[in-house]
Amino acid sequence: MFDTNELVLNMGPQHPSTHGVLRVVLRLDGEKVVDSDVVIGYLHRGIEKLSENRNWTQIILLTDRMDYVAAAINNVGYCETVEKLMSLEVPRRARYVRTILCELQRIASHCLWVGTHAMDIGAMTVFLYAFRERELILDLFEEFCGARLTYNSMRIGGLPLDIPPGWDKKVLEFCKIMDSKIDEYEELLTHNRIWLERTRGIGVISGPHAVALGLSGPPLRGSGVPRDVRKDEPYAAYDEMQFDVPIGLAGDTYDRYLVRMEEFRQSLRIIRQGTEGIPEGPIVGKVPRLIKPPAGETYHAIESPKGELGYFIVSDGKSTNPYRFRVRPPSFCNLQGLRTLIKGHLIADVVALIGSLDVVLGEVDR
Amino acid sequence: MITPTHYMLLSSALFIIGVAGVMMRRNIIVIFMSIELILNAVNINLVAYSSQLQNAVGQVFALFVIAVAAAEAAVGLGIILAFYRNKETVNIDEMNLMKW
Amino acid sequence: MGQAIAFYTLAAFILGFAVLVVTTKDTVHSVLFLVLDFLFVAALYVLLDAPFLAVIQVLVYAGGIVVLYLFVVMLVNLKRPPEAHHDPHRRTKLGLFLAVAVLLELGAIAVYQTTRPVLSVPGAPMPVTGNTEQVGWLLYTSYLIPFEIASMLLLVAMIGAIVLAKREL
Amino acid sequence: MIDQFVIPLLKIVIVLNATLVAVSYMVLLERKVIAWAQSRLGPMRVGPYGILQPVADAVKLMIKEDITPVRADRWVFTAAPIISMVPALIVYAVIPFGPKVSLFGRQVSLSITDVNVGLLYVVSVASVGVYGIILAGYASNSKYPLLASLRASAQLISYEVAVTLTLVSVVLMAGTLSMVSIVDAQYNGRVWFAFVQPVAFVVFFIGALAETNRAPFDMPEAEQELTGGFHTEYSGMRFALFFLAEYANVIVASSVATTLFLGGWLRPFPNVAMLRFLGFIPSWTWFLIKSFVFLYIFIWVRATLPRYRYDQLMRLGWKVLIPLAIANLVVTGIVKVLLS
Repeated sequence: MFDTNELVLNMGPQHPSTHGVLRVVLRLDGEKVVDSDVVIGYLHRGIEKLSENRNWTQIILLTDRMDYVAAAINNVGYCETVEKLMSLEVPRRARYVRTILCELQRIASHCLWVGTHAMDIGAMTVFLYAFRERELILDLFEEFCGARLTYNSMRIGGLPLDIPPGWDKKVLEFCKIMDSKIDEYEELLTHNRIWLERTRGIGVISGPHAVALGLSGPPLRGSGVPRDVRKDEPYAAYDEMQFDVPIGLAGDTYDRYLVRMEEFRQSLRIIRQGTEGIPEGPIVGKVPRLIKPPAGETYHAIESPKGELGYFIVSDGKSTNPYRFRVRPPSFCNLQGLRTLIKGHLIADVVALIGSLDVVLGEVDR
Repeated sequence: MITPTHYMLLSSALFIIGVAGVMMRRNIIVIFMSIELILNAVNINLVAYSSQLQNAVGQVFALFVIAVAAAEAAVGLGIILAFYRNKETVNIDEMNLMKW
Repeated sequence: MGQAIAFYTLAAFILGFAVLVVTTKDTVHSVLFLVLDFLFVAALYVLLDAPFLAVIQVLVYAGGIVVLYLFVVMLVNLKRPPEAHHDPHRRTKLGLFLAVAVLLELGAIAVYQTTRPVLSVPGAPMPVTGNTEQVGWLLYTSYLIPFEIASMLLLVAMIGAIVLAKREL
Repeated sequence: MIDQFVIPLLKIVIVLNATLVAVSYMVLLERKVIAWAQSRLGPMRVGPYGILQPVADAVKLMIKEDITPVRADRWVFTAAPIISMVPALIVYAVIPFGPKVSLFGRQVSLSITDVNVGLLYVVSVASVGVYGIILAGYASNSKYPLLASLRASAQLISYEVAVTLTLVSVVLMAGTLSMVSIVDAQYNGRVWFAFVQPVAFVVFFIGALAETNRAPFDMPEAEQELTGGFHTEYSGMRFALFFLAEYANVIVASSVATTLFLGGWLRPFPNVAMLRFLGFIPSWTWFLIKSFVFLYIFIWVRATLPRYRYDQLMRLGWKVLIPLAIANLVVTGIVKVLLS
C-alpha cells in the first residue's frame, strides 16, 4: 500500500474483535500500523474501591466480576489471600476441590480463548466447537454451585458446599470427552497452512523483553520463560500434583497458541489426578464467626488462565472490611505489551494479537 | 444510413471534448482521463473504418491503442502518486520543476 | 433505421458522458462517467461488428485501467480541488479557442470527405472467419512484431509504475 | 417473431427469477451447511426446517430503516449496490444450462444467448462488478469501508489476471470462446476439462474464491478486522443488494466452473453407451447438480479455513497462482502443437 499520509483509525470500543470495550487508536500507513495507543477504562466499575467498603465475605462476589470467564479462579485467589492474612489452615479436601475447580475454569477460559482467537483470524467453526465444550464445564459448575458464570463458589477457609455425589465421576467423564475435542481443535488449526502463516512470526517478543514489560502467563511462557505460579509458589493442592509447564521458543503468536493448547492437556492431567485423589474430610477450616484479619498486609498470587493474578490486601485489624484492596490483574499487565507487539504489523494482525494476549476487559478495568 | 462520416464526426467531437479537457482542467488526473477520451475517439475511427472496409486491421490497431493506453495509465498514475507524495497536490500548474 | 436509432442514442450518450467527465468537479464522479462512457463506446463497437474489441474495451478499460484511476483518486484523497488555486497564468480561454478551432478543422475535413466517393479497399482474403479469429490471425501474422513490441511496452510500463510508486526500493 | 422476441424474453424472465430465488436459498443453504459443520441446527423457526427463512430475511431487510450517512457521497452511495448487483445478474445471459431441446414443437436452446465471445463476456462483465465494492467504500466516507475498498480493488484486479490466464488454457483446449461450444468440445474430446487441465481447474477455483470475496479471501469484508468492510455503513435494502450480489457472484462462479471444467450439462461419461440410462435425467439437472457441488465446496471452505492476510493474499496471487497459470498455459500450448 502506498498511502501518503497517516490514517488514524479508531478500533473500538465498538469493534467485534477487541474482546469487549477495548479501544485501540491505530496510526496507519496504508494497512501497516505505525503506532498505536491503547485506551482502556470503558468497563471501570471501581471494584477495588467498592471492596474497601464491604466485609470480607461480600468481596468474593465482587471478584467474580473481574475476569468473568474465569470467576472461580478469582474467588480462589481472593480467599487464599485472606486465609494467608489470617494464617488459616484450609482442609486438604477443600484444597483438592479448589484445584479441580481452578483447572476446569482454566479449560473453560482457554476454550473461550481458542474460539475467539480463531474467530479473529477467520476460522469460525472452532468458536462453536469450543463453546460446545465450555458448555459442559458450565454444567459441571452449575451442579457444584448453582451458577454458570459468576459462581461465588468459594468461602474464606474452604468451600461453601461439599461436591455433589457423583460429581467427580462426571468430571472424569468430561476429561475423556475433552481429550478428543482438543485434538479436534488442533486438527483444524495447528497444521493449517493459513493458520501458520497468520500466526508464525507475528508479534514476536523475546523472553527478557516480555519480563521487562511485566507479561505473565501464556504470553510470557510463549517467549520461553518457564514462570508458572502453580510450580514456583504452589497454592491449593498444586504441590501434590504432577504436571509440566509448557514453554514456547519463538515468542510469536503461534507459540503462545501452542502453549495454551498444551495447557489444556496439562489441566486435564491435573483434574484427573485431583479427582481420583480427593481425600475425605471437612471442607471448611476453623474459621471464626466474624472474619477480621489481624493488622498487616499481604500479597498472594495465583496462576489464572491469563497469567499471574495477584491480590494485595491491607487490613487495619479494627474494621470488618479491608483497609486497602488492590488487584494485579494479568490481563491489564499483558495488555501493556500490545503496543509493542502490534507495531509494524498489519491491521489483520492487530486483532490476532489482541486475541493472542487473551485479555478480558472486565479484569483490565475492574 | 449511417456512413463512416457519422462515425468520424462523433469521433472528432469526442476528440475535441478530450482536448478541451486537457486544456481547461488543472487536475492532472482529469487530464489523464481526457487523454483516454482522445484515445477512444481514435479507436472509434479505426473500428468504424475497419467495419466499413471489411478488414480487421483497424481493430488490430485499436487493440494496440488500448495496450498503449494501459501502459500510459500505469506509468502516468505512478508519476502522479510520486508527485503527490512530495507536493501534496495534483495541480498541473505546480508541476513545473524537473526535480525537487 | 434501427441502426440509425442505435447510433444516435449511443453517440448522444458517449458525448454527453464525455462532457460530464471533463466538467464534473468531483474527481470520483468524473471517473464514474468515464466508465459509463467506455461502456457505451463498447456498445458502439458491437454495433460496428467488432464484438471482440467491445469485450476487450470493457475488460481492459472499464475493468482495469479505470479501476486504477479510481484507486489513485482515492489514494490522493484531495481536500480541495486543484481548480480552487487561482493561477494567473491559466489559459482556459486559449484552450477553448484551440479546441473549437480543431473541431472546425476536423468538421471541415469530414464534410469535405462526404463529397468524395466512399473508399472500398477489399481486405486481403482471410483464411479464418469470425471477428475474434480474424483479429487473432492478423495479430499473430502480419502484426506479430508490433504485437511483441506492445507486450514489451506493457512490461516496461509495469516495471516503471512499480519503481515510481514504491516508496523505497 | 416468436423466436426473435418472445422466447428470449421468456428465458430472461425465467432465468432472472430463478437466479433471485436461487440466491436467496443459497443464503439459507450456507447457513444450514455451516450450522451442520458446526454441530448446530441453523435456522429452524420460520417454516419447517427454516425453509421460509429467506422470505423472512427479505421482509426484514425491506422494512429496515435505510440510512445514508450525512457525509456520504449520496449519489455514489446509492449507485454502488446497484453497480455490484447488475453485473452479477447479466452474466447469466451467456451461461448454457443445457443443449437445444424441443419444447412444444420448437427448438429452444437452454441458454439466453450464445455469443461467440461468451467467455470473454463473462470475464469482462465480472470485472465491472468490482466498481460496486470500490465505490461503496469510497462513498461511505468512513475509514473501515475505505480500507476495505482499497483492499478489494487490489485483490480483484490481481486475481482477475490469474483467473483469466487459466481460462485462456481452457480456450486453447476448446478452440472457441463460446460457452456452448466449450461444452461441446468436452463432449467431442470425451473428457471433462477438469481432468486434462487440473492445474487450471485448481487455480481457477482459488481465483474464484478470491474474486467472489469468499473465505478464506474475504478481505474486503473481514468482519473481524474491518467490521464488515465495504458495507459497514449500509443498511436495509441497499445492504441486501450487496448481500445478494455476493451470492449471485458465487453462483455465477460455480456455473462458469461447471461449464468450463465439469462438462456443463453433460452427464458423467457422456460417450459411454453403457451409461445411456442416465440420459433420462434432463441435461439441466446435471448442470444444477454440478453447480451445487461447487456451491457446497464454497460453503465448506468457509466453514473450515481461517482468513488469509492481505499481503499474503497478494503474494499468493502474484507469486504462486499467476506463474502457475502461465506455466500451465505454456505447457498446454506446447502439448497442443505437438499433438496436432
